[in-house]
Amino acid sequence: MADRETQRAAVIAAVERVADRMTAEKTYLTELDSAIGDADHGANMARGFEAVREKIADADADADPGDLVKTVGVTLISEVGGASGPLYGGSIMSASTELADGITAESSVAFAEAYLAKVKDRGGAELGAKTMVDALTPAVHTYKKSIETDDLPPLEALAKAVDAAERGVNYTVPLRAQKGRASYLGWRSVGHQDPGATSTLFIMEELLATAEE
Amino acid sequence: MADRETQRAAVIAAVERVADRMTAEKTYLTELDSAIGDADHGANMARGFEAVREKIADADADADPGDLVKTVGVTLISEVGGASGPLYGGSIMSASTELADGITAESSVAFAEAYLAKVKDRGGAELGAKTMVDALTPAVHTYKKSIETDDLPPLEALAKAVDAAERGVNYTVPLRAQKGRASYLGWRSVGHQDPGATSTLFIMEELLATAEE
Amino acid sequence: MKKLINEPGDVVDEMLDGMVAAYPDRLRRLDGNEVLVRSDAPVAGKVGIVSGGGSGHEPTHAGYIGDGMLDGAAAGEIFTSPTADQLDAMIQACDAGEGVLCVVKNYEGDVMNFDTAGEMAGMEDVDVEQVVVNDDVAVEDSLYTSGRRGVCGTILVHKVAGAKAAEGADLAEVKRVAEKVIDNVGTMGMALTSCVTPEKGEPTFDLGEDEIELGIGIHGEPGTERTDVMSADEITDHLTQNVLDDLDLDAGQEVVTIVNGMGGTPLSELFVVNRRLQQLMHDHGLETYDAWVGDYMTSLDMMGCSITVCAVDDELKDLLDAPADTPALKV
Amino acid sequence: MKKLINEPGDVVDEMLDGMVAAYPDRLRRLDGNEVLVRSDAPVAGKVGIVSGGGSGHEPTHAGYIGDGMLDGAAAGEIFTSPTADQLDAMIQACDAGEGVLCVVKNYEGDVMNFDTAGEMAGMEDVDVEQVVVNDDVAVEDSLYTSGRRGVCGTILVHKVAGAKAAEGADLAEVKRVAEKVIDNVGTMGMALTSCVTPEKGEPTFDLGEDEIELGIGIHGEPGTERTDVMSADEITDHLTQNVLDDLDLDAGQEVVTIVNGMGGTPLSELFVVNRRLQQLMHDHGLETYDAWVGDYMTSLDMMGCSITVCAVDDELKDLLDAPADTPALKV
Ligand SMILES: Nc1ncnc2c1ncn2[C@@H]1O[C@H](COP(=O)(O)OP(=O)(O)O)[C@@H](O)[C@H]1O
Ligand SMILES: Nc1ncnc2c1ncn2[C@@H]1O[C@H](COP(=O)(O)OP(=O)(O)O)[C@@H](O)[C@H]1O
Ligand SMILES: [Mg+2]
Ligand SMILES: [Mg+2]
Ligand SMILES: [Mg+2]
Ligand SMILES: [Mg+2]
Repeated sequence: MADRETQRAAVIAAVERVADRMTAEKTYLTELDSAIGDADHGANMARGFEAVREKIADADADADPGDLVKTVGVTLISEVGGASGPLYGGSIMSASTELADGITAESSVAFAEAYLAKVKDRGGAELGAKTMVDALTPAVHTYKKSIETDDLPPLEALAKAVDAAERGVNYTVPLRAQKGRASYLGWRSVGHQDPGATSTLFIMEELLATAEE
Repeated sequence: MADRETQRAAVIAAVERVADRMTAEKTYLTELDSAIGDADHGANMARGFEAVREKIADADADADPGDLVKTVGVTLISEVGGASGPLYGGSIMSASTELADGITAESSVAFAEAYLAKVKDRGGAELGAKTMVDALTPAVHTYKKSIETDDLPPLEALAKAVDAAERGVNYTVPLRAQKGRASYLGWRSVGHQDPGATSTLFIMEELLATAEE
Repeated sequence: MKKLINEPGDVVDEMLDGMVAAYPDRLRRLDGNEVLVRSDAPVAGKVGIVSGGGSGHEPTHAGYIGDGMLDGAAAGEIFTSPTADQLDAMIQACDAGEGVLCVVKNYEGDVMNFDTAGEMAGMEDVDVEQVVVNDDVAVEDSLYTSGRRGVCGTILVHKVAGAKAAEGADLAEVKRVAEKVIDNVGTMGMALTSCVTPEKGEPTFDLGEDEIELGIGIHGEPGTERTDVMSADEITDHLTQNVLDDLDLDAGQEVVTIVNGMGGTPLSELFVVNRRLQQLMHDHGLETYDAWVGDYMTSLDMMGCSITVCAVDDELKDLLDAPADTPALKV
Repeated sequence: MKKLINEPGDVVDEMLDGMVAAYPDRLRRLDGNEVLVRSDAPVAGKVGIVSGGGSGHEPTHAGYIGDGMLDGAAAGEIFTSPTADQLDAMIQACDAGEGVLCVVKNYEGDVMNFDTAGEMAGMEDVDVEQVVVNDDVAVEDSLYTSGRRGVCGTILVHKVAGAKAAEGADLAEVKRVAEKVIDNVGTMGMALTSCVTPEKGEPTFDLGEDEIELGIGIHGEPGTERTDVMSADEITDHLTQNVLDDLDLDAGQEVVTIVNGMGGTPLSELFVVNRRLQQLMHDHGLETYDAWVGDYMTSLDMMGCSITVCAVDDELKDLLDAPADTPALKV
C-alpha cells in the first residue's frame, strides 16, 4: 500500500472526517436512540470522536499508524462509556494489533475480522439481534471476499463494504431487538432503525471518503 | 317581613341557589384566582357551599332562621379553610346573632353591617386593597341607605346593593392589591379582577334571585 | 393533566392514609380529621410543636413529625390552609400540659385560622403560643401588603423549636429560639414552570418556553417578576443577592444554606445550584456551617428552586445539630 | 426545554462539585474523575462496596455513599454508563485490602465497563467481585433479550451489602447477602411523562395527554406497553400484580416495599400509591415489614413511579435495619 507517512496522514484524515460526521449526525443518532433507547447515542459518539480528534492531534509524530488506531480505541474507551464505548473502543483497540506492520490490503482484512469478532464476543449479539453487528457483519464479509477472492483494489472493496453495511442498517428496521436497550421494548422495537448500526455505516462512509481522496 | 316558616324556606332556598351558583362558577372563580392567587377559590367556595347545602338539609326542623344562618357560617368555617373560610364563615357566624329575632328589613341591615365589620376586622383590609371588602362595602352602604333613608322595599334595596357590588367588583380590576395573595404580585396584580369580590357579588345575586321568587 | 391520583377531591385524604401506611409506628391520624400527629402524642413533659397549612408542599408538613421536630401537622386542601376546628383538634392532641407552639407561615388564611384555633384551644385551657414565619424576601414587607410570605425557612424553625422542646425547655424558651431563626433567615424562589393543581388540572400560570418567574411563593402563585430564561449560575446569583441584601450579614458570619427543590426539579440540578451558591458564600466571606440540598418545601410538580440563608450562632448550631428522627429529616 | 443548568455538557461535573460542596465532610471527588468516594476511603478492615452508572438517577448513586452503604460511586454522563478507567479508579480508591464488591445494574454498557474495570483492578491485585441486579419484571428474561434491567431494587442491594460489609464480613459473605436480595426482589415502573435529557432538550418519547407508559426503565426509554390513562389505584394494581406474579410469594411472607418516584412526581402522589399498595399487600396475605416511599432511583424529571417488593427473612431484616448514614438515606 502506501508508505508510513501516507498511512499516518490517512488515519489522521479519517479521524477528522469521522469526528466531523459524528458531530454533524449527533441529533440524528440521538433521534434514533430516542425511539428505542435512551437518547444518548449521538452525544456519546460525538463526545468520543471529538476527544479522539484532540488526542490524535497531540499524538507523537513518530507513532506508527497502528499505534494511532490503538489511540483511537483507547480514547473511545475512556470517553464514551455506555454500551458503545466498550464495543467501539475496546474492539478497535484490540484489533489494532493487526496493523502493527502497517496498513495493507491484507492487514486491513485482518483488522476488520478481528474487530467484528471482538464486538460479537464483548456484546454477545448474534446476527439479527438488531445491533451494530448487523451492519458490521455483511460489511466485513463483503470486504474480505472482495479483496481475497475477487482481488479487487481496496478502494473498490471498501465501496462494496459500505454498500453492504447500508443493507445491514436497513435490515435492522424490521427486526425485533434481542440485545441492547431496544430489547426492553420487545415487539415495539420493530420498525425502528438501530442507532449503533447507523453510526457504524457513517464511520465506514467516512473511511471510504478518506480513501477516495 | 314574612313568618318564621317563610323565612326558613327562604334561607334554605338561598342556600340551594348559592350552592348551585358556586358549583357552576367553580372554574371561573379558580381562573380568576390563578391569575393573581393560587387557583383554589372556586374549589374552596364550591366545596364550602356544597357542605352547607347538606348541613342545612339535615338541620333541625324547628331551628330558627337565624340558627340556620349561623349553621351556614359554622359549616363554612369548618369546610373551606384558606382566607375565604374564616372571612366568609366567621363573619356570617358572628353576624347571625343580629337575626335572632327573625329576618326583617331592619335586622337584615344590622346583619349586613355586622358582617362587613367582621370581615374588615378579621382581614384588616381597607377599601381599595383589592379584596372582597371592595364589593361588600358599597353593597352594604347602598342597602342601608336604601332601607333606612329612602324607605325602599327590601327587594328593591337588594337590587341596588347588587348593582353596587358589581361596581365594586369592576373597581378591583385596576387596583394594586394590598391584602391577600394577590398582594405578593405587587404591580402585576393591576388589571385583574379579585376572586373574593366576585364570589361576594355572586352570592348577592343569588340572594336577590331568591327574594324575587 | 396526568397525575397519580384517583379523584382530585380525595388526594389529601388518601395521601394521609398512605403516609400512615408507610410509617404506622410513627404517625397517627386524628379520627375524622386531616391531621397527623406522633403516634405517642402528647409527649409527657414536653412542649408540643405543631405546624400546618395547605397540602401540596410535601414532605412539609407531616414529613417532619417525629422526635426532635413536630408533634403534629394539619393538612388543608391543596394550597388551602386547614380550618380552625382541625387546627384546634391538633393543638389539643399535642398538648401534654406544657403548652403548644404553633409554627405558622405568614399567609392570611393560615394566620386567621390559627388565630381562631388558638382561641378555641385557649378556652380549653391549653397554653398556646404562635410564631409567624415570613422569610420570603421577594415580597415587600409594609403596612400596605399582607407582609412577607413564610416559605422554606420554616423548616429551620421546625427543627430548632423541635430540638429546644425535646430538651425540655418551656414554652417561652421554645418560642424565643423559633423567633431567633425567623429574625435571621431569608429565602427567595423561582420557577421554570408552573405547578398543576389536581382540582384545576392545568398550569396555574402560563410561562413561555423562554420565560421564568422570579419571586414565586410555594402556592403556584405567579412571582413578582417574569424574565427571560437564565443559566443556573445567573439564577443562583440573582436569588442569593436578594437574600443577602435583605439579611445584610457581616463577613465571617456562619450560615446554614438550603437549596430547596419545588417538587419537579431533578436533584442533579439542585446540586448544580448549590455549587454556585457555595462559591458565592465564599466570595461574600460567609462561612457555610451546613448546606442542605433537596426537596423540603415544594409546590406540587413545579420546576424551580428556592435559596435560603440563615445566620446561625452557637445556640442555633447546637439546635440544628441535635437529633431529629422524622420521615423526611434525620439528624 | 428549561432546566437549572449551565451547559448541558457540564451538568455531571458541576453536580458532583455541588455535592461535595454540600457534604464536604462526607464526600471526596477523585482527581480528574467523575467519581465520588467516602472522604475516608478506603476504610481499613472493611470490604469496599461500589456502584455506578449513568447520571440522572439522583440521589442514586452518590447519595448513598456513607457509613453502612457505599464507599464509592461513579457517575457517567446522563444515562451513559461510566467508562472502565473511571470505574477502575473508583475500585482502587475503595480497596483497603479486603476486596471490593461492585453492584452493577444489568445494562450491557454497565456490565461491559464494570467487567473491564474489574479486570484492570484485578491486575493491580484488587480482589474484585461483582453482582448484577436485574429486578425489573417488565422485561422478559430470556436468552433472546439482554435480560431484565436493574432498577430500584438496587438500593436494597446497596443497603444490605453495605451493612454486611460494615459488620466486617468478608467479600464472599457480602456478595452472598447481596445476591440474596437480588434473588428476592422485583420491580415494575410506569411513566406519565417522558423525561427530558439536557443534551436532547426534548422529551425522549412523546406521550399523548391520555396515554401512559407501563414497564419503563430508568433511562427514559419507552416502556413495554402504552395504555390509556388510569387512576392511581389501577396503576398500582397493575404494577403490583406483575411484581407479585414474578415473585410468587407464600401467604404470610414478610416484605419490604418501595414506592419510588421518577423525579418529577409530587411526594403526595407517591403516598396515594402507597395507600393502595399496602391494601394489596394485606389482600395478598403479605406482611409489610417496612414501606419506603420517596425518590430513590429517578429518571431526571420524569413523572411516574415504580413499585418494588422484596421478600425478607431475619437476616435481611437485620441488615436493612442496621445503621446507615448517607446524604440520601439514614437509618
Ligand atoms: N450487546 C450488544 N452487542 C452489539 N451491539 C450492541 C449491544 N448493545 C448495544 N449495542 C449497540 O449499541 C448501540 C447503543 O449505543 P449507545 O446508545 O451509545 O449506548 P447505550 O445503549 O448504553 O445507551 C445500539 O444501537 C446497538 O447498535
Ligand atoms: N385580608 C383580607 N381581607 C379581605 N379579603 C381577603 C383578605 N385576604 C384575602 N381575601 C379575599 O379572599 C380571596 C381569596 O380566597 P381564597 O382563594 O379562597 O383563599 P386563599 O387566598 O387562602 O387561597 C381574595 O380574592 C380576597 O377577596
Ligand atoms: Mg443509548
Ligand atoms: Mg386562593
Ligand atoms: Mg389557597
Ligand atoms: Mg446510554
